[in-house]
Amino acid sequence: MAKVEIINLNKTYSQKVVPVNNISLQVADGEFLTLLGPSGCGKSTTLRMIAGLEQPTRGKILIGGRDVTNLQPGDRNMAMVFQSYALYPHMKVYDNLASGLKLKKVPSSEIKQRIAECAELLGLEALMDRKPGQLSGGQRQRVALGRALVRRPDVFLLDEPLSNLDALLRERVRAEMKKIFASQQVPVIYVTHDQTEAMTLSNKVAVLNNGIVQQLDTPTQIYTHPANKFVASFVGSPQMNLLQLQCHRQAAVLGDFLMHGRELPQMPPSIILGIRPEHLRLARPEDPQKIEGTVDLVENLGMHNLIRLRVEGADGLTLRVLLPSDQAWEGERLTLAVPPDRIHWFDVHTGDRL
Amino acid sequence: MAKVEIINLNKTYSQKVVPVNNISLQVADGEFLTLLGPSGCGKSTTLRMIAGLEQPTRGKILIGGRDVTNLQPGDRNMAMVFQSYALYPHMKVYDNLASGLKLKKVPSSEIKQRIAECAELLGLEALMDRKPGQLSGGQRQRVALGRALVRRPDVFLLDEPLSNLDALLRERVRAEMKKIFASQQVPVIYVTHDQTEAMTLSNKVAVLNNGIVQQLDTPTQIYTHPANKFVASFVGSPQMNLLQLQCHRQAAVLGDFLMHGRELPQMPPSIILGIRPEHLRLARPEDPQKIEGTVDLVENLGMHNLIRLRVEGADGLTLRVLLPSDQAWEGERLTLAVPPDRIHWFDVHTGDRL
Amino acid sequence: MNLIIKKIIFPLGVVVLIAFSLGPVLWQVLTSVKVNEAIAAVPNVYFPSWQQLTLEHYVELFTRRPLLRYLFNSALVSVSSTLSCLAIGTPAAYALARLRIQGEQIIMAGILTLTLFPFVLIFLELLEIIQGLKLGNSYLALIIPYTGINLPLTILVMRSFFQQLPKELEDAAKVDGYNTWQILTTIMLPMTIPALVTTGILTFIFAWNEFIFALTFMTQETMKTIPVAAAQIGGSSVFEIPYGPIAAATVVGTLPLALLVFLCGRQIVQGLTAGAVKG
Amino acid sequence: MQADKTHSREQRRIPKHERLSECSEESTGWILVIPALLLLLLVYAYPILSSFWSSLFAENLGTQLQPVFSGLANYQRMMGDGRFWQAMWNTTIFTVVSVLLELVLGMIIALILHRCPTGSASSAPGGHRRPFPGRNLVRTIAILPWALPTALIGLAWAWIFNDQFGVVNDILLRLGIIEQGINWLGMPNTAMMAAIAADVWKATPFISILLLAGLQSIPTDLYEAHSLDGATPWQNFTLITLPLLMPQILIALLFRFAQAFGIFDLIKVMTGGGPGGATEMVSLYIYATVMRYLDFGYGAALIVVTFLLLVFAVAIAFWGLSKSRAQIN
Amino acid sequence: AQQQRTVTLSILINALEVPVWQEVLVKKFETEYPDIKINLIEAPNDTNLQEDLYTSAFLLGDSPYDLIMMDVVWVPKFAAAGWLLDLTDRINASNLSAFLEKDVEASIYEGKLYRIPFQSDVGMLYYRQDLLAAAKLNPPETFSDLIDISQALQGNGAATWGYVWQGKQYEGLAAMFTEVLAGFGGFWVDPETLAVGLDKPEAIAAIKFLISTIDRGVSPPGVTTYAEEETRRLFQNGETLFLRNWPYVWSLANQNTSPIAGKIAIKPMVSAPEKQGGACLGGWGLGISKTSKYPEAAWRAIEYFTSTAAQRQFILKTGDVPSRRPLFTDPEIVAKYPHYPQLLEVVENAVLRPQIPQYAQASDILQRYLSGALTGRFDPVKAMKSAADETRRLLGTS
Ligand SMILES: Nc1ncnc2c1ncn2[C@@H]1O[C@H](COP(=O)(O)OP(=O)(O)OP(=O)(O)O)[C@@H](O)[C@H]1O
Ligand SMILES: Nc1ncnc2c1ncn2[C@@H]1O[C@H](COP(=O)(O)OP(=O)(O)OP(=O)(O)O)[C@@H](O)[C@H]1O
Ligand SMILES: [Mg+2]
Ligand SMILES: [Mg+2]
Repeated sequence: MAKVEIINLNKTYSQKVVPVNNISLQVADGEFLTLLGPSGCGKSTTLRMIAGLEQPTRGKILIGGRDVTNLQPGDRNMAMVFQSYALYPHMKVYDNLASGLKLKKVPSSEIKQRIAECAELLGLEALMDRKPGQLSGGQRQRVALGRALVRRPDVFLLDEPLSNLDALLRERVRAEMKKIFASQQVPVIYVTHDQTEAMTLSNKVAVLNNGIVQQLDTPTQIYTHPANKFVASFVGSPQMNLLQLQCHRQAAVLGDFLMHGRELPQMPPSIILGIRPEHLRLARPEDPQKIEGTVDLVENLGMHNLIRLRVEGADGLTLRVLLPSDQAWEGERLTLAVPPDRIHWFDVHTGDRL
Repeated sequence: MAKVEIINLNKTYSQKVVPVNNISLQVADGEFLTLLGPSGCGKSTTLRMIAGLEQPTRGKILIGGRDVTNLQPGDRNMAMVFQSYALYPHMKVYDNLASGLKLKKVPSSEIKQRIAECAELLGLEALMDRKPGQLSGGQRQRVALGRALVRRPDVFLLDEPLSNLDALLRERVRAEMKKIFASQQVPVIYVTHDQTEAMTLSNKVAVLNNGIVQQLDTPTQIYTHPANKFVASFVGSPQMNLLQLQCHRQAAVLGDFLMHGRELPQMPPSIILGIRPEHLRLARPEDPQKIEGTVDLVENLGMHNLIRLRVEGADGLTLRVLLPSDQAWEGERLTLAVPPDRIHWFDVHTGDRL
Repeated sequence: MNLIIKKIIFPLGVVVLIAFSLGPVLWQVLTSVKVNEAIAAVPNVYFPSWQQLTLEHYVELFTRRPLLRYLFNSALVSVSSTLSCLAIGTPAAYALARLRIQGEQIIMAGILTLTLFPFVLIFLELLEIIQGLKLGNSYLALIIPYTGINLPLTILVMRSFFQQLPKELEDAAKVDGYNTWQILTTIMLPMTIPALVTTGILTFIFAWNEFIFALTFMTQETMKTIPVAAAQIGGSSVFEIPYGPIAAATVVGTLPLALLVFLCGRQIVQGLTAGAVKG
Repeated sequence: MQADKTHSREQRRIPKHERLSECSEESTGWILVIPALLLLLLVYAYPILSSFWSSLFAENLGTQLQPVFSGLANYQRMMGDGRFWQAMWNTTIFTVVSVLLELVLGMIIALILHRCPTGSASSAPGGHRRPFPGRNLVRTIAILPWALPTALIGLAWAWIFNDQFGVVNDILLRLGIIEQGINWLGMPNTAMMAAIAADVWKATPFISILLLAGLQSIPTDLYEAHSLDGATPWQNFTLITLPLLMPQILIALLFRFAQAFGIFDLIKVMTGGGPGGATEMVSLYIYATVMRYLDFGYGAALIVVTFLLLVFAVAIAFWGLSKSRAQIN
Repeated sequence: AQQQRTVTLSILINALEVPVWQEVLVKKFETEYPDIKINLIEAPNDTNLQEDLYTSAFLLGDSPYDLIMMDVVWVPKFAAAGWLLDLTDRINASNLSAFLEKDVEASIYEGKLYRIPFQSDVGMLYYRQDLLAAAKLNPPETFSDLIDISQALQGNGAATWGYVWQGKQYEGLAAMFTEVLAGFGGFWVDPETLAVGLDKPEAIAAIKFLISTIDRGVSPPGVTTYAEEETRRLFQNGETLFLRNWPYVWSLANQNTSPIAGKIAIKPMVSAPEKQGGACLGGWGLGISKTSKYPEAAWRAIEYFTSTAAQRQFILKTGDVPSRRPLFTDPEIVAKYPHYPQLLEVVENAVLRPQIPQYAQASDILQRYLSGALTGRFDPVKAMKSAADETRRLLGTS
């Protein structure tokens, strides 16, 4: 019913500043789309155009098939969490949460009840009588989120709603949001920098860069089949190893080792090889493809250690590898397995996946 | 030289609202202290008191041995990143970055150079002539961070400086910050919700709750030896499994299984058992202590799957387990190893580590 | 340095400020309770003896004329013109600050130009309008011109404050479904209360004290306002300027204003937008 | 600014039918603006236009108060009217000096009323931010001069500056600063000084209360950030307060400029324009021309010229205002 | 009488005098003429403001006032503007001759009568009889007498100041100057020929005399800022020998709280030797607005208010100066105000300010230059020359 369609959306501030460049997207009812991309790539701008707060320079926005490009924000019945919160500073937390509902003439008993639920979820019960100025940063963000969640809009737009919350709370809120969205079956467009969030919450992820959609796909697809070098490097933490290598026949030359991956119809003279740190592991005897090297640097990430490996014969080329943290790796010499099915090939010039 | 000492610091807004309650801390030169804690626990308030922006209700602040409790902020020579950025709206990005240096009468050639370096690090080069109102959320945060980094203060205070940046940039900035702080050898106090950040950057972590320091220790210590149930549950993502169990002799009863951990002088009638999801793994034959259960829910976290396991005979008790994502776990029956040295015991009443 | 400011310069400033503002006022108050001989005595009487003190000027003020009526008239005219000025000017200011209106520049230029026109010079023509509309001797005869004269100030001041508010708040309100009018009244205005009160105070004071229009447009005794009534206070002769009674009238006429400022002054506070937006 | 401009140009390029939302925003805008515009037209436009029209006629006692077309004769006469130009000069001096003094004083007073020029660390030991006791009372007192009726306070000032009975002379004599009473209002220069003093006293609160409201709207965290950077109170003032307060400063200046240029009651009561016309202001002269000499045509010409000269000043002010607007946002 | 509609006449009266009017004049009039009601509207104290009120009322056509209470100097302007009803035919010569001649003359513009004098007013010289007597001096007759006596008594400490007069830039300055000018035998504007005498030697002498009073310390420098009240105050405080002022001073100075009660006397203004001292005529009279709906009733009211009986009552109450000559010697009045016969002498010698419609402007010109010359802003000779030129330009005679 309220499917959101964006067709060739463009926003131009000036010739040089084009934060949104010909973006087309679709989000169906009950679908959860995450916008992922580096800071300043146009995520907020896209959201603001969908909400009607910014007039697109070109392009159309349809909701449930209806062209809303020229509709007032208030007539679009969307709920939005602003990146900057935009709380009403003169209203108490309760009134901030209630404002949208009051306007929609929701009966006050229902308002009370919805707010109580939402406050409980966000841990805001004790703060109902405070004004935003008397809240901590994270509390403000929760109010901003709550203001959107209490509504039953046709579309949810969430601009980094959890960035200032602690991991625990974030996890809980994430789970609850998932439930809420599932029950309301409306399109959700979500902006985040947190990839776990992007991966766990969404049905679809759009990776943006410079105002252009780089890839629009399911989270798994994006993780396993990044459409280009940018997506490959951007998604996944720690970052994917991306090495520009010379080719030899059907393999790429990494130091003393030949790397075989998915077979390509035609191997170019040089190629970019990608492999995620977590897909490299200590070699077992049966592994078909291995490399050797010495540990250069170890970083403790808690559960794992991130290890920089200087590959044998590769003249300074290093690989990041994720290994269990129950062992001291410093200075060791390791043999690692490089599963061929985990290798990604990218074009040297276009960066596209091969 | 510029060691920061906080002695019994207290801030009371009203009888009920005591965001900072008797906090004592020390941060030596070159030391990096992270304040970690749930939203609203008093981190920003502590930072603001150290900066002199908020007058403590009680307690003292010493810098390099000198009592600065009543000193004006400007006389403390600290640099701070505000959680709310506090950019000067009427100044261009360049002037925002330069303002602190100009005030300190740094020669303008040096200002230019320092800003150029910092802008490069933060990717702000193209934005120098914009006013803050024309920046995206993450860009604003970078300016706020840059404003602190270009200074050479006696103390750095950073209040969630990276919360609105994407993973890639955050990683890079984190690495650069580490270098900068290492080279300047001054105390750094850092507030973050990102545990990876807390773990990778800091020498010391203070976990706060309700304005009280719960534990002050090295990151590893905090992860491996949480001082109480709160710290255990708060640090580490996904959250540690915390189960209140009956005791039988020297073991706790979890469903059909007896759990042995570190020996305690005296086992109470009931106890809280804690074990991190990442420390549970598929049992190998040689494992001394195992449990069995059925998979109840699977959540894909990218590299891993987070699995909820219904423990055999434990009547609804579940354990969260982190397992590789290369397998479909749905509905399976698993046997897991519970390494005794990974088990934490906590007192049922006080929550303290036993 | 800062401590010096806090401990010395600031209190000193307050004292000087009070002396500066209050000095001549106190002199007026003193004059209003001195007997005529003491008023014109050389050397000046700063600390009058008991014999030199009197309340006769006040008594005279209240007994000889329907002073309360004048106060009522002044209050009615000032309140209505202030309210209508704010009611008309604030929406216009908001529209000029935030809504895209074609020719906004021209309107602003026009308003700025009008601002500069000394209103004393237009009162004959205004009188013509008032007569044409048959408004003479009705409260509207003053309310309309006062409202009009104060509009430019209201519009400019409110506009400048609206422009300083974070735009995201309006965005949030729009998404919540507020219409433009609701945004103005429930979101923007509460945040600009200091500006609103300030303009209100300035407008009110202007209307309360305006003389020429009030003198000309209101000829009936029952319609006169305080300043006009004060101008009618006579001494013992046509030539005598009755300093005592005039001082008394000044005090009585200013007291309600002082009270108003005192009560509304609380609203001129800081940090109404605190916590609204991040960044 | 640069981006802003192109931005709005982009908006214009959108085809008509696609600008629906903008249109409705515009129409709401007009609905909000129109009542104010109508009232302004009623109160200002008719008188001003009628002045332009009348200035082309001779209409005075010589013509039995009937308008007789005279072209630009009134303007010609004005060129040689020494009294008018003298008044213009007086008014300019008066305006410039008093407005500048008022601005400086008003700013200082506003800062005092605002309590803490640095904005930061204003908390008293052991507590939260606390306004200093009686701050509301001080504010009321500070605004009191503006609240006193001009006509009456003009008398009071004339009395205060009286050479025999005046307080000023009395105090100066007692302090031994002067040996003989100064005839303040009796000498051209001192009369102007007295008039300026009275006006400054009277009108400074207008500026200070406007600036106070402006000061209150500056977010405190800017001062916090700045003083952390090591800014002195003075640097706080020049680098944060002044730029952010610019719109209010310009507005206050503009209105005080206009008010001072149109000063009437105070001068009329205090000096009557004397001595020897040394304090005669344009509005006094025009008022006399119209109301007492019944020289309507000529009076209208004077109004028109004064008005045009003022508009010239507005052009500059508007330019400044639009610049300051670009600074914020 | 019941069938007749009652008419209401509005009249603007100085707020100060409204109670007296109500009590002495209106009540009796209304009983005598039950079909006419008088609506007294309070006017502000300041004469200028009253003039402005009339002006704006007339300019808009329907004047809200039926009866117009006019200062002498307004008559030509109001008449020229066509705001007043011609009263010439309503009163015969003999009735008119009972009024002071100068007052009547001042009520005529271009041969037509526009106002009936209600009360007169005239400038005069007050002096301290006691001090002069103590020094065995006669009251001054000439300007130089005035200065000599002053300096003598100032010298022996009997008085701080010799002579105070109104030197502020306002109408009173013009009135006062008219007297000095007359004393030197000069004139301001001749109403017949419109000749201007301000740059004639007599006028120069007059201004130089005034300047000399300040220069020689006879008058305080502050006189250049004084109006009537300031000068009266200085005189009444007992510090001053001579005062130029209007009749109202008499009763105030003779109040029992006054330090100079019973110690003063009046005489016409001094003059140059062989010249006649002049006194400037002020005073008020009643006219009828041209737009009045009830001119007949208004005339009846004027007749009543200016009648001998009504005036007597009014004068006895207020101590104002009558406009009818016989009242100066009326026994009842003289019993209360013994100096009135003396006053008559002053009044008979009164000089008029120019009876020209542009009087207001002419007066402003004179005031400005006089004030400028007195305060040293202009050279006196040049100032008077400029004043004369400007006046001529104003009158179209240059
Ligand atoms: N002005 C105030 N009045 C009352 N309570 C306040 C005020 N300011 C802050 N608080 C409360 O003090 C507590 C601590 O706030 P603080 O900003 O230090 O939290 P924080 O640890 O920084 O949280 P976050 O991670 O959300 O930023 C919060 O519970 C907040 O609600
Ligand atoms: N008013 C403006 N004028 C010019 N450029 C602007 C303006 N507002 C935003 N931009 C630019 O548009 C680009 C996109 O901004 P947007 O806010 O959409 O980024 P974002 O993807 O939300 O980034 P972030 O993750 O940092 O919030 C940015 O590069 C920003 O600098
Ligand atoms: Mg954004
Ligand atoms: Mg915080």
